[in-house]
Amino acid sequence: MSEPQADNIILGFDNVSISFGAVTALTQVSFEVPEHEVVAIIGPNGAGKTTALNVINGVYQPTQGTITYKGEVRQGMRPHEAAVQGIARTFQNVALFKGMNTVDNIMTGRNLKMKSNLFMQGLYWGPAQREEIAHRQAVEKIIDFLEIEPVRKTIVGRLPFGLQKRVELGRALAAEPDILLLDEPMAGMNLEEKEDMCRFVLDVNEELGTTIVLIEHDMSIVMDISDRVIVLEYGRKISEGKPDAVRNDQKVIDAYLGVPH
Amino acid sequence: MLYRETGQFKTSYKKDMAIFPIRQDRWAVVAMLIFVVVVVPLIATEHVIAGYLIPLLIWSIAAIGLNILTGYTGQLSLGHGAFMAVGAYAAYNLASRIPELPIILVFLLAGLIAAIFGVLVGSPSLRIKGFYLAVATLAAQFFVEWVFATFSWFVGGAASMVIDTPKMAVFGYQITSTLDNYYLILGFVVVGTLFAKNLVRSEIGRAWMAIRDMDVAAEVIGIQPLYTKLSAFAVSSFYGGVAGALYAFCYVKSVDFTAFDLFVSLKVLFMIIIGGMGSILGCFLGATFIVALPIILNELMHLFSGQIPSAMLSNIEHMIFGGLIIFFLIVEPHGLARLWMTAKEKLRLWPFPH
Amino acid sequence: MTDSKESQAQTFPKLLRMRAKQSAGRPAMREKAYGIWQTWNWDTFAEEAFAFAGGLAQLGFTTNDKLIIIGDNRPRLYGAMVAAQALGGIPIPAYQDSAADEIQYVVEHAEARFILAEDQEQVDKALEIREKYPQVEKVIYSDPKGMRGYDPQVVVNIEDLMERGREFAKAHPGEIDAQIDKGTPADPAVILYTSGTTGKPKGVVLSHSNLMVTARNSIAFDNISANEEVLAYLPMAWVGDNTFSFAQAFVAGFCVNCPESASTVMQDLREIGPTYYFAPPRVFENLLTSVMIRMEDAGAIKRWLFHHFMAVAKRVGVSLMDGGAVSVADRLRYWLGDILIYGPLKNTLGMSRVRLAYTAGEAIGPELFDFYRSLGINLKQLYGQTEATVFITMQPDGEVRSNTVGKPPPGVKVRIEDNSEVMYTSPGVFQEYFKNPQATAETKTSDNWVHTGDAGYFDDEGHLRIIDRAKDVGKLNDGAMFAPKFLENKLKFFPEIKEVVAFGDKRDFVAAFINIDLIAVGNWAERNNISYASYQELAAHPDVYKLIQKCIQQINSDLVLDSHLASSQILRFLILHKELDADDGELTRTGKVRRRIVQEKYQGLIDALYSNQQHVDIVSEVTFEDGTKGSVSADLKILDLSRAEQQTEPLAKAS
Amino acid sequence: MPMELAFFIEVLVAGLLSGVMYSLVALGFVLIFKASGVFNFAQGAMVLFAALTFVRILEMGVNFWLAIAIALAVMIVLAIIIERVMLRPLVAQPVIILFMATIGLNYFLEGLAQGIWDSQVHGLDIGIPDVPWMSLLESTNILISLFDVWSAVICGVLVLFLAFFFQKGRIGRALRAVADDNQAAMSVGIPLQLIWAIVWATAGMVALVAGAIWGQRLGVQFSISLVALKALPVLILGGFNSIAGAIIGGLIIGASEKVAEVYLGPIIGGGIESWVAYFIAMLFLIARPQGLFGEKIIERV
Repeated sequence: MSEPQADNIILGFDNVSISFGAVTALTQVSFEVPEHEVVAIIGPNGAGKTTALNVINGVYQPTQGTITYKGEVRQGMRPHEAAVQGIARTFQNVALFKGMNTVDNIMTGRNLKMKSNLFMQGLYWGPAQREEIAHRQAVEKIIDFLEIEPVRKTIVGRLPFGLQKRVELGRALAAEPDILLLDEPMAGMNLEEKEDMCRFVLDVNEELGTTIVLIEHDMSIVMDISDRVIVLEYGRKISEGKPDAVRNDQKVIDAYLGVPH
Repeated sequence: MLYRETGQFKTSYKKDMAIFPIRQDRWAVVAMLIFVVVVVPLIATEHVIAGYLIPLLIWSIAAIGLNILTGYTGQLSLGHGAFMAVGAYAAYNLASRIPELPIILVFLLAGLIAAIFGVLVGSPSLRIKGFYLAVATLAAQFFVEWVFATFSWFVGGAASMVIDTPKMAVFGYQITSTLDNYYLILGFVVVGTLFAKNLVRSEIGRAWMAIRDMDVAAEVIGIQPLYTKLSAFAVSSFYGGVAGALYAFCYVKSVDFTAFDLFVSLKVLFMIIIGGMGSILGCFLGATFIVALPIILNELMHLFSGQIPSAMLSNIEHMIFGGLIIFFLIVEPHGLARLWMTAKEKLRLWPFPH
Repeated sequence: MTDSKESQAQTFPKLLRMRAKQSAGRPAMREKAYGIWQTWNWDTFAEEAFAFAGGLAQLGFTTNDKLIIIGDNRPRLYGAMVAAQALGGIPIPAYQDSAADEIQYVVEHAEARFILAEDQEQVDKALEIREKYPQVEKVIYSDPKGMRGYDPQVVVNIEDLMERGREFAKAHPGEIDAQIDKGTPADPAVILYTSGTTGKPKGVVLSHSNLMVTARNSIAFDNISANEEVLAYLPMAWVGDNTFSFAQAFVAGFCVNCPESASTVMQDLREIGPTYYFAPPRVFENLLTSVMIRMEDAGAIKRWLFHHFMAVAKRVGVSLMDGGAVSVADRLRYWLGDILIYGPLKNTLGMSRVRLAYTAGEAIGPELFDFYRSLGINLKQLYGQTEATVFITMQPDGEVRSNTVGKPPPGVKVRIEDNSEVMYTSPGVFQEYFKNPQATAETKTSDNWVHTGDAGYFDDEGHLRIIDRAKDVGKLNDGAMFAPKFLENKLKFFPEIKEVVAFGDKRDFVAAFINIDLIAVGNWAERNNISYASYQELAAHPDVYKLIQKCIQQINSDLVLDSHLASSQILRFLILHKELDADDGELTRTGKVRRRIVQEKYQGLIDALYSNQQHVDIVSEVTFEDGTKGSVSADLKILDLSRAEQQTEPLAKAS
Repeated sequence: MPMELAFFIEVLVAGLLSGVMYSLVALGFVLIFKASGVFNFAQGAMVLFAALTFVRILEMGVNFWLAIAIALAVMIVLAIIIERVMLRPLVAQPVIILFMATIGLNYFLEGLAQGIWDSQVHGLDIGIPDVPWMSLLESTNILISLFDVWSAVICGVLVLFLAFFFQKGRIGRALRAVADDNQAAMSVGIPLQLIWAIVWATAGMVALVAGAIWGQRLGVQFSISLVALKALPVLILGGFNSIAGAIIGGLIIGASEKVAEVYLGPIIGGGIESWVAYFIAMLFLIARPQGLFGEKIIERV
C-alpha cells in the first residue's frame, strides 16, 4: 500500500484516544485521510466508528492524541466551528429537523453561509431577502441533484427513511463541505436506494472533489466506492489500506468472523 | 372547498417564498385587516374594545414572544411575566424620567431593556436544558417580582408600589380615547407579527427550529447554539417587554408588580400551548381562547344560576379552566393552529379525504 | 387569425423570428425546474433557439441533416426543433422511454448524424446507438447532471453550443437569418415515426405548411387565443404534442408549460391550471378511477354529497353545457353542486381553468365522457392521425356527442369507402413516408386522399362514427358483424377492467382476455379482506373472476338490445396472469393493444377459450424493467357465461 | 456559647429542619419525574387538596388517625383518577405537553379543593406543640422549636422509607426500568400504568404530610399550595431524577436559604426567600449542569 503524500492530507489522527469514564472508545488510533478520496471506516458493532466521526467534527474531544486538519493541529473544536471549517456530516439514525420541510432542512445547512443580521431578517427586506433567495437557489440545485423534487415541501418527518437519508445528505452538502462524514448512509435501504445513494456519494466526490469519510456495513459497497479502508475493532485500528488488501487481511477476517483473541 | 389553488403557479422564488403564497390566504389576511381597522371600531362598543380586544391584542404580542422562545426554539420558560414586568417598568421609567422621548420609542426601548434582561436570564441555557432551564426562568420570575415589590425607585418612590402611567402622545397626537389605544396597539401587533413571521421563515428562524428539533445536529451543521438560544431569548423578551409596556400604558394604565406574577407567565404559556407551539397564528388563537374562555364561562354560569356565590364561581371557573386545558391537550396537543391547519388541508382536498 | 405578417411567416423559424419581435415579453414556455416555473419569453426563447442553430451549424449540421431529439418535454428541446429547421434540417423527436435499439432503427433509417439527448440516461442510450451506428457524430445534452467522463469530442453541452452559436452570430451577422429566409412552406418540418401496430415504424414527413395550416384552421375552429396555458406532458414524438405544444403555440402565441418530471405531472397540472388541455381517454379514465377510489375512503356525509351531486350533474350537467332546457330548480341544484363538489373536484384535478379539452386516439367510454362534461369541463372529441397532422374530424361547440367524433373542420374532406373505410384529404395530408415510397403509395392516392384504415360511417347529423380498425372488423360464423374494439371499449369503462382483447372473427361466439385494473381491484380486494401478493395472484382469485363476470354480464344484456350486435355477447373469458405491457411488445408505446402480437403470443389461450377446457396452463416471457427477460407460468381459469336473452316484453321489442 | 455563634447555629439548624420538609416534597417530584418524565406542577395543588381534605374531615369530629387514613385514601383515589383520565391518553406526547397538563391539573385541583371544602383559613392542630426545646435552650442557649424537630423527624422517617422503598425491591427496580425507557419497560411486562398510579399516590401521601405540617404552621389555606414551589430549587440542585439528590439538596437549600434570609435579607431589602434559593441552585447548576447526583449525559448521535 502506498503511503499518501504528506501535502494532500486533509485530516490526520495521531494516537487519538477517547474514553467516557471507564469506557475507552478509541485507543491510540492513527490514520490519515488524503484529500479528494473516499475513505471507509469499517468494523464490528461497537468498534468505535461513530465515535471516530464524532471526534472529527468536534462532538467529542479526544482524551489523548492530536488531530490535524488542513495542516493545522486542532484543539478543542466545537461542532459548529468544525462546520465552519468545512466538515459536514450525516448521522446513523437520521438527525433531521422533523418539524421542517425538505427545503428548510437543507436551507439550515446553508445557515453558516448567511450574513444578514437578525433585524434585517425580521424586515425581510433588500439584502436579507436577496440572500434568502440566493441560498434557496443553491438548495434547489441540491434538491435537483438528489432527485427529491417531489418531496420539496413535505415535512421531513413524514418521509420514508430512505428519502430522509437523502435529505440529510442534502443538508450536509448545502454547507459545501471540504470533507463529508457519512455515518452508515445506506443503512435501512433497499437495493435500489443503495445504488442511488452510492451514485450520489461518488458524484459528490468526483464532481465537487469533496473528501468523504464513511462508515458502512455493506462490504460490497465499501469495496465498490472507497479508495481506502480503515478497520477498527474494539476501538483500535487493526488494518488500513486499499479495499482489496484489507479484504484479504487475516486480522480483518478474524474480526469479522469473531475469532477470539 | 374554498381553497382552489389551480393556476396559482410561481415563476420566481420571491413569490414562492412569500408569507402567504396562496391567493385565498392573502385575501383572508386583507379581509381580516379591514375588519379590525375599519369594521371593529364601527360595531364594537367601548366596553368590548377596552375590556376584551385590547387585552387580547396585548396578550397576542406576549404570546408571540413566548412562542418564539418555547414553540420555535424549544426552550421552556416560566418567566415570561418577568420580561413583561421589566418592559412595563422600563417604559414607565423612560417615559416619566425622559418625558421628551416619543412614546413609540419608549415602548421599543422598553422592549430592548427586557431583551437585555432576557439574554441575562437565558445565558445559562447553553449549559442547562429542559426543566432545569424552566426552573431557572422561574427564578427570574420570582426575582423580578421581588425587585419591583421591594424597591420603590422603580415607581418613582410611590409608597403604594403602584403608580399610574403618564399620558402618551404619538407625533403630537394625544392618546386618550379607547380607540386611540386600540389603534396604537394594533399598529404594534401588525408590525410585530410581520416581523416575527419574517424572522421565523429566515435563517434565524430555521436555526431556532433546528435547535428545537435536534440540537446536536444543529450544532454539527454549523449553528451556534449559544447565539441561537440567546437570540431567541432576546427576541422573546423583547416582545414580552413591549407587551408588558403596552399592558401597563394602554390597558390597566398603571404599573403594578402583581400584574406580572407567575400566573401571568403560566397564562401566556397556556396561550401558546392551546394556540399551537411553533405557530404565529396560534398565538392569536391561543390569546383569543384564554381571553374569551373566562368571559364565556362567566356568562354561561350567570345564565344558569345567578345566585352562586362569587367565591364558588371562581372555583368552578378554575376547575373548568384546568379541565379544559387537560381535555384540550389530550384531544389536540398541537393546539388550535394545528386544528386550523388540518381544517385547511381538508378544505384544500375537499371533497377528497386525502 | 388574419394577421398579415403571420401569414407571411410560413415556416416555424420565420414565425419564431416574428414572435420574438411581436410577442417579446410574453411567456412562450415555462418549465418547472428548481422549484419554480422558469419562464422563457418569446424573445429569449428565440434567442436561445437561434443561438443553438448557430452552434449546430458550427458542428456541421446543414440542410437535410436530421436532429434526433430524445427527452421529456423541455423548452430547450422545443427550441432545438426550430434550430434544426432554421438550418434547413429536420428534427425527429423520438419516444423518450423507448429502448436504445428501438431508437437505433430511427437513427439509422433517418441517417442522422446528430442526437440531442436530454440527460445522462438518454446520452447513454445515444452512445449505445453510436457504438452500433458510428455515423452518429455528436451527442448533445441539455441536463449536465452526472455528465462527466464522457468523450468531449462526441458529447457536447447545449449551453456551450449556444455560446459557440452566439460567437458565430457575432462573427457572421445575418448568417442564420439568411438560412432561415431560405426555408419554404413545403420543406419538411418534422419526421414523426409512428410505432404502428405491425412492422417497423414509418417516418411520417410533415411540412411546415402541413403543421401551420392545420394549426391555423384548428385555432380558428375553437377560438384559441394567445392567453391559453397548456401543459406539455405527452411525448414530443407524438403528432398531437407537435400540434398542440408546438404548431398551435407558435401560431397562436400561447404559453406551453413543461412539467418537472413524469412523477409530478399531476401536481404540476394543478399548479398551472391549463386552459387548453389534451389527454388520451386513458388519462381521463385513470383520473376518474382515482377520483372514485379516493371518494371510497371519504366519510359518509362527503360520500353522500358526492354521489348526490354527481347524480344531479349527470342529469342536467351536459344539457346545461349544451344550452339545453333546464329547470330553475335544477340550475340551483347544479349551482350548489358546483360550489360543493364540481368546483373543488375540478380544482383537485387541475381542471378549474380548462376552457377547451380534447380527447382522441381511442374511443372514450360514453359515461366517462359525460362525467367530465357534466362537471362543466368542455371536453370534446376529435379524430385524427399522424398522417393528417392530427385533424380529420372535430366536434364543434354545441354538437358534442359521446359516440361520434364530430365533423370535418374547414379544409378537410372525408368520404367513406364501400368497405366502410374512412378516407380524407386535407391541407394536413403528410408528404410521404420517409424513404418508403411503397408504403406512401399504399396509403395515399395520387389525388391526395389518405386511407385511414378505420371503419366508420356518418350518422344522421353528419357526424362521423368510428367503429373499429377496418381490418379488425370481422364476422362471426353466423354472419353477424364483429367489432372487437367496440366491445373492448365498452368493457374498459368498468374501473375494474384495464384492458380487454376480444376474439370472434370466424368463430361461433365471442370470447375475451381480461386485464384487471390493479389499483381498482386491489382497492376492492382490500375492502373485502382478500389478500394477495401479486397481480397474478389477485387476477386468479375466484371472487375477482366473479366480479369481472358481473361486468361482462351487464355488457351482454346491453348488447342484446342492439340488433346488429346481439351476437357479439361474450360467452367465455379468462383473466390474464400478467398485465399487457409495452415492454413485451403487447402494447404500443401509446398504450394501444397490438392485437396481432397478442394473438400470436397467446394462441394457446385462445384455443383453450374455444375448447371445452375450464382452465389452461401458460408459460410466457416477460421483460423486466432492467431489460432482462424471464418467464412467468400460470394456470388460468376460464369462465363461461350464459347468453343473455332479450326480454320478451312487447315494449322492448317495439323499441 | 457566644451569642453570635448560638444564633448562627439556631438559624442553620432551623434551616436544616425545614430542609427536611423540602426534601420530602422534592421526593414527590422526583418519583413522578423518574416514572414518567413529567415535572408535576400540580404538586402544590395536591398539598392544598390533601391538607384541606384532612382538616375538614377532622373538623367533622372524626378521629385523628381515621382522618389521616381517609385523606390518604382520597389521595390514592385521586392518583388513580389522574392516571386514568390524564396520563394514559397523553402517554406518547412530548414532556412539555405532560407538563402543561399538570398545570391544568393544578388549576383543576385548586378549584376542586376550595370548591368542595371552601376557601376559608382553617386552623389545624396535629398535636405537636410549637414550643422551644427547653432542655436544649438551657444547656446550649440555642432556641429551636420542638415542632420543627418533630416535623423534621416525621418527614425524615418518611423520606428514608420512600427512598428505601423506591431504591430497593421490586417496585424500585420497576421504577428504574421505567425511568430508563418507557417502551422497553412495557415490553418486558412492567405495568406502566400501575407504576404511575403508585408514584402519583405516593406524591399524594407526601402532599398530605407536607400539607398537615405546613397547615399547622400557617393554617390550611390557599397559600400552602406555594410550598411546593419551594422544592423546585432543590430539584435543580439535586437533579430531577435523583432521590439522594432530593434529600441532600433539600438540606442544603433549607439551610442556605435560612442563612441568606437572616444575614443577607436585611442588607438588600428583605423578603428574599422567594428567590434566593433559586439563585443558590442556579449558581450551583452552572458549575454542574447535571445537578448534584445526576449522571453526566453523553449525547449519542
